[in-house]
Amino acid sequence: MSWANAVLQGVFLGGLYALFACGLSLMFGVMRIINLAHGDLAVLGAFVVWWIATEAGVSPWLALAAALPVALGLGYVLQKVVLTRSLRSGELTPLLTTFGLAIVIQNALLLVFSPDVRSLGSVTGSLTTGGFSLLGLTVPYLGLLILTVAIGVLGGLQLMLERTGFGREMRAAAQDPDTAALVGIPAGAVYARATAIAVATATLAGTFLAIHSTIDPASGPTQLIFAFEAVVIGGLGSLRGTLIGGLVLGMAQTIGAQIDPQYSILAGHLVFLAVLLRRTVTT
Amino acid sequence: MTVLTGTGLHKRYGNLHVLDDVGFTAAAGEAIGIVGPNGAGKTTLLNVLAGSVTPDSGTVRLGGDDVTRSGPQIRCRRGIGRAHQIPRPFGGMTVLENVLVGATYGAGLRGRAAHRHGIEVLRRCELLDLADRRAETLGLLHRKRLEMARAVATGPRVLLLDEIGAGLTDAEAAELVTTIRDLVAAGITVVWIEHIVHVLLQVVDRLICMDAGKVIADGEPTAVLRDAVVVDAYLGKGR
Amino acid sequence: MSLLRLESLSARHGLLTAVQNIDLEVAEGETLALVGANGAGKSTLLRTIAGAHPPAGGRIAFAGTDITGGPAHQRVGLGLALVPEGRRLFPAMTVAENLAVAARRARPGEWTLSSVYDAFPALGPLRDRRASALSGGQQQLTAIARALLTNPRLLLIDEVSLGLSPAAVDTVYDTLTGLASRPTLVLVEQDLNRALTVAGRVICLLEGRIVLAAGTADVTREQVTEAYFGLRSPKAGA
Amino acid sequence: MRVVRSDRSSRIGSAVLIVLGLILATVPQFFVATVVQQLTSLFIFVILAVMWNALAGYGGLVSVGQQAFIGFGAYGTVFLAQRDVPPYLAVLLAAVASAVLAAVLAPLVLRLRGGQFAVGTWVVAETLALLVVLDHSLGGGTGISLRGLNVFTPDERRAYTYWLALAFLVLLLAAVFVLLRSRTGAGLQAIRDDEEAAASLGVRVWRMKAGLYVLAGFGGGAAGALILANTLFIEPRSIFGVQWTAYMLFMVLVGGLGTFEGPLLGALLFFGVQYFFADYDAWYLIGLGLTAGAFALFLPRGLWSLVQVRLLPVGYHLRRDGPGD
Amino acid sequence: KGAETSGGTDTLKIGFVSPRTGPAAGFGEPDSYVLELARKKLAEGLTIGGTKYQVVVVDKDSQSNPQRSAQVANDLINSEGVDLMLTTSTPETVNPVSDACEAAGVPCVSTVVPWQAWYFGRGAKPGQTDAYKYTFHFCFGVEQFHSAYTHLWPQVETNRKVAVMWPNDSDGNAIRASLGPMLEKSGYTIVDPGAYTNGSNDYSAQIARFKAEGCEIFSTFPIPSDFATFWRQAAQQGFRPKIAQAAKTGLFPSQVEALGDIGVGVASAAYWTPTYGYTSSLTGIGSQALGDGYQQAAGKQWSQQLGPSLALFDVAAAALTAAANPKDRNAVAAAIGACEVETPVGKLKWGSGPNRNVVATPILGGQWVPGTGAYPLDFVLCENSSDPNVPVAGQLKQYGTLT
Ligand SMILES: Nc1ncnc2c1ncn2[C@@H]1O[C@H](COP(=O)(O)OP(=O)(O)OP(=O)(O)O)[C@@H](O)[C@H]1O
Ligand SMILES: Nc1ncnc2c1ncn2[C@@H]1O[C@H](COP(=O)(O)OP(=O)(O)OP(=O)(O)O)[C@@H](O)[C@H]1O
Ligand SMILES: [Mg+2]
Ligand SMILES: [Mg+2]
Repeated sequence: MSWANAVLQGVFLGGLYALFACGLSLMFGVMRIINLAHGDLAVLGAFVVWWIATEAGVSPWLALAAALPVALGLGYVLQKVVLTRSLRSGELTPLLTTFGLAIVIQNALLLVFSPDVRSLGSVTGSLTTGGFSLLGLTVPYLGLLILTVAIGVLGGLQLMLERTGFGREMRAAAQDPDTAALVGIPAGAVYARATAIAVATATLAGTFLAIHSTIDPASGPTQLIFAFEAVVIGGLGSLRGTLIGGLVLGMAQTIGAQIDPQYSILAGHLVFLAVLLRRTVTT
Repeated sequence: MTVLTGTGLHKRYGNLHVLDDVGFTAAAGEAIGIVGPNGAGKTTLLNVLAGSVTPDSGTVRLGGDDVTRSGPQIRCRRGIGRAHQIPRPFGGMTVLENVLVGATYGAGLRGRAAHRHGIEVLRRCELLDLADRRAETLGLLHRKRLEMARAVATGPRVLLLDEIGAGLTDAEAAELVTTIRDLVAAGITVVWIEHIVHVLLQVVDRLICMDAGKVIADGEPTAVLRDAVVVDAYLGKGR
Repeated sequence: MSLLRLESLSARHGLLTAVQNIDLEVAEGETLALVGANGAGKSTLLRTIAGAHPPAGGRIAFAGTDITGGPAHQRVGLGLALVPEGRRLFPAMTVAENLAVAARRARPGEWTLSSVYDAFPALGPLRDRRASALSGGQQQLTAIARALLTNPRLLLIDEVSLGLSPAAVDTVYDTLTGLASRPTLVLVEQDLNRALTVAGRVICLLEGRIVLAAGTADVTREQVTEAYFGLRSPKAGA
Repeated sequence: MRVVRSDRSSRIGSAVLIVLGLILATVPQFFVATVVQQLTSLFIFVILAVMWNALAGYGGLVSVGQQAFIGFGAYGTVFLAQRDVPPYLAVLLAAVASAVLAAVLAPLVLRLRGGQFAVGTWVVAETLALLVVLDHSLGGGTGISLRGLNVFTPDERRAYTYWLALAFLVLLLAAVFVLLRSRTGAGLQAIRDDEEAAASLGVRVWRMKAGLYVLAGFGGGAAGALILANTLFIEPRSIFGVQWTAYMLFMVLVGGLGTFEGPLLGALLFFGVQYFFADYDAWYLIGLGLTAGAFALFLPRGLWSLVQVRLLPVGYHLRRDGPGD
Repeated sequence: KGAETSGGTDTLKIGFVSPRTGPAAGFGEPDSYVLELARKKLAEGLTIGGTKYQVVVVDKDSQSNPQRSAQVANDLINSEGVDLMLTTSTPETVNPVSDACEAAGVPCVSTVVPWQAWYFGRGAKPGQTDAYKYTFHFCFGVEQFHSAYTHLWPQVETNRKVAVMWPNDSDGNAIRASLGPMLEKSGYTIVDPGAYTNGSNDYSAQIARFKAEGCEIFSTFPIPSDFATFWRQAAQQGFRPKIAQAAKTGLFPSQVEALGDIGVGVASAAYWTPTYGYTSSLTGIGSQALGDGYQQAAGKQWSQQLGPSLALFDVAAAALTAAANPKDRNAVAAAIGACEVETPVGKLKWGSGPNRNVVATPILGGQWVPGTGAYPLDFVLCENSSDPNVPVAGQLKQYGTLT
């Protein structure tokens, strides 16, 4: 029973990882930007949501609804002003830019919001702390919600990338922005929209993280490696893969923890390495 | 004496049979042309001979040794030089450095000997003026020349060339013909894929025509070109 | 009225001036062949016209509007398309997707996805193959088809027949010239015979300048060949 | 006509560097403790930058996991010191052990490409960190101090650590220099630019990448062991922390990726910024981030691209001796 | 050489290292206020053996990172030539600074690291009582936790089965090694699923175990984000102990506030509160005034860090004054070893503690309850076993009965 429970909780955890990895996957898999600031953007988004919720005294969901357009705008501007330029000068330059961005965000948050920890879970009530039981297993409302949102967001974006003209343009611009322009695609605008989406999903993930756990200005980097693992397990450029990658990672961690709590994160890493090695042998 | 042979070569990509029981032999000092419609499998054959693609079945022999399982770097050091159809220069290095990679690793030359050889190759391939240019700044045709120069610099016994003459003006093509004739005269076996048949004919003494993964004709060039099947599959109407 | 008009257009790569003070007019409906030796500046000129390379000086007017500073994607909207040197397909996308991307922002016109497959039957079976897996000639065909799909008024093609088998070259030229409402064409083509038959006018570039511009009826092969090397610098002969 | 590899400025450059090295060796005799200690930290940064540049700039191996070797070198030193190996010998052996670790890891990670390699190496580093955390004889998650060095007086300890750092630095710089000047340098750059094409020119791709990875492992291990000797306390989360990669990235890209001199400059700048501005707490870090961004945007080829001379004779040019040639 | 420093003859320099940025920044937050108080007082100078010395305090940020801590410590030692080092908060900052001082022969006083993690974590062997010559520490240790817990927990009726979540980090390891056995000796049953790694995101395995064992007491030493994750999952999966005893998380009000309703009633322990009846001997500020002053100046609720941070300066002033020559490092080190001084956290006296280098200070059990004043939560002390001078303000209530 507890093994079944470990798997189930792993699936829910995987939903959170997948959601976290979504924006990263979009930028890393599609635009080849290794965004070291992804975790910090998520935390920044969560802080914005927290701030709106406390200042205006509204529910976090309303605050999230208000913050998402801000995140979209931020992503758009970020791409237009900063990333586009740095993309022009080689694939490593965005790494430096986003590294810079990461420490700027962390420390600006520290200055503005102090090092105190915050959480949105305190105001979402029984959603965060409740659950129902099913076949003797506990299904947490929050886990279920996160998983549903993750499937919706990643699945929706995957469909968008595959099936819609905009998605194709995004992939085309990502592969070769100069040539994309030659077939009429305003590559800059397409990139900016992609980053906008990435930052918005990061905000979503950050908000769920703040409900699931707590956030403080330094908590961005801690989740970053899990997100990268999810992206790579799932295969670059595929959001469906990222979703699966997140679930695999989540389950690996909970099953590892079932063996011994110390092996939780380690098990995730080992599964990641195993997947990676198998993959390169076969292709 | 044969230097390079491929027997019973097969290569599939999914349902696509790209090489379908292809046999190939090249004698020492021979100049062989390969033609065939787009997608016939010419480049794939070259890839299999050079080692960058492993065939699903069949064997490749170089000077009598089975090299089917050896990687391109081993084959290169054992005498196969290869120019890619879509040039792959080392963009961050200068033209000279590109060629020196071939001279030092492929031909195994060191120090001044390598430098002398590199300069000689650049001169032959008309790239001396561009020796200190970063390769990524070259135009397409210079890239093609560089592709050939690097292959020549490895001091090959067999030189595999893939469409290095396309896009040349008549005069440039004539220079290229001279260069390749010199190589053949120096005893190098040349295998050359080219769609500009009249240029090809100035050099080769054997012509192979491929279509849909099969060799459909192989022999004396003019005879091959007169072959009705070849005319139909390759040259099209009006020829 | 001319469709394209260049006024002392220049373009540079770093310190090297690859295109120098080009003045040129291309009339609607005409076919112009652009020839010149290796490194003469042909590709740079086409890329500059298409907006893929910034001009260093001069003006570009297309269909009466000045497009000198405008971005490339806007020019596509105005009806200017380029088949770039090296094909530049989107490697991770299938042939169908490569074409669909171009079709999405296409101007209205006779080229549609289905008419392209009709014109280039060789592409049909390749529909679902990733561009990176195509042979050289297949890539070239796809690139030309992709540019046609934007329904350009002016189509610039760099190295038309590069990598194409003789039969495929025929198909391409038949398609390009056989249409009722065919686009104005500027072609880089080294096969002089072909160039002189297809084009109405030939322009020869040497070190970034026009050294010969004439109607194809008025020049011989020999005259053009001479022009390639007209002022060839002494060092190059070394 | 001939190929030349050095012109006058680069000869002067090498000479200056050699003289500088000799002068630096005498520093502990003449300067106060703070200079010695600071220079030691600087040397460690330079080692890190040079090694990362060798990997990424010349070999195209963008590793986000070099901290695996930093941590391994540091913990290796602790491990050996616990077994009564003299501490400075332990530093040396730990560096060698890191090279061995790299050789063991090479067959695993070098099959990965691009982004997968980057994330894969990072995960390897995290995995090592977790394994150390599990080992209580190494202090587990608590961290551990290197106490063996307390047998030396502070001045001796500083001087020995300094000389060791300098020796490692000179050794590694020389190794990279020789590597780049030999045909290996060209081979590595070829691999960086196009692995398949390099293979088709006879470059032994795998062997060269592995060799480079082992060298970088050795350098990382040396740096880690020196960090421990310099700071005396380590703890897995920070010694295996990804921030080291961020620092290396900063130094190398700000200095100039793929140049011999750039990383030296980058390390100097990074060190200087830290030295002068670190007291501004959060503002310092914001400044650091902005500097990184500004370089990426406005000087993407790094500081060294501003300097046109070639300081050190790596790379080739063609010299035309006379018009008649 | 070695005993004399290079600083000006009549100026004493004190170095102060604490985490102001990075993950442990919460600990360092009140330091700027404390530094201001100390500097204001020290500006008057110290008169030692008839000579008046100027005193300068140089503070540095450790960025919560050991390598950075060591570096700033070495800077302070070598370039600033500090005569005495003070450092506080978490082993990542304190241990490397102490090591640097020990190696360089600079006296150092530190706090806010459980003393076992400081003393043994740096390599002292069990049984050794004078492991260090220059570095000194005052802080609670495992015994104080034991005392606090065994006096606090009986206040609520339970089955004495303790579920523990102790991470694999410096605190967790120190606690696991000694607190577990001590609690068992006192009649508690410990249910320990094993150490976990900080930053884990799922605790279902542990929760299932605790539920199966029917634990009614829960003891943990997590970082705040892990506690929030755990505690919410525990609520989701129906693990509701009667006592929830958190340490490390729960030191600062924001960490408990972040939990929302499920944070109310969490028991914690304090090494200082404004109700401590002690006065800072250097500044003459009492605990209540210290807390109030901070609340006014910073506009936020008091934090436990205020006490020990200010105490460092009390020790510094006392030791320097007691030293025959404050510029002689050996003399200062000796003076600390013999020091006796009143600080906000209590009267400290070296030499009587567990070993030569350490003074064990009290930590008192208490509970976070709904706030009555300006802040959402108040901390109420419920036991004072290790320092009976501090008044007790209430009784521990069963978790879940306060909301
Ligand atoms: N990796 C691959 N996956 C799937 N199909 C492939 C792959 N590589 C090549 N092909 C297909 O194999 C066939 C042969 O390709 P090849 O490159 O050998 O042709 P080619 O004869 O050189 O043609 P061209 O004259 O156009 O260069 C083509 O139809 C091509 O699309
Ligand atoms: N990115 C670049 N950086 C520097 N120089 C360049 C760059 N691209 C082209 N050049 C140089 O500019 C000149 C013109 O090049 P361009 O490619 O326009 O000529 P081309 O006539 O198209 O030549 P080709 O026949 O090789 O296609 C050449 O000398 C070329 O080497
Ligand atoms: Mg081909
Ligand atoms: Mg061109």
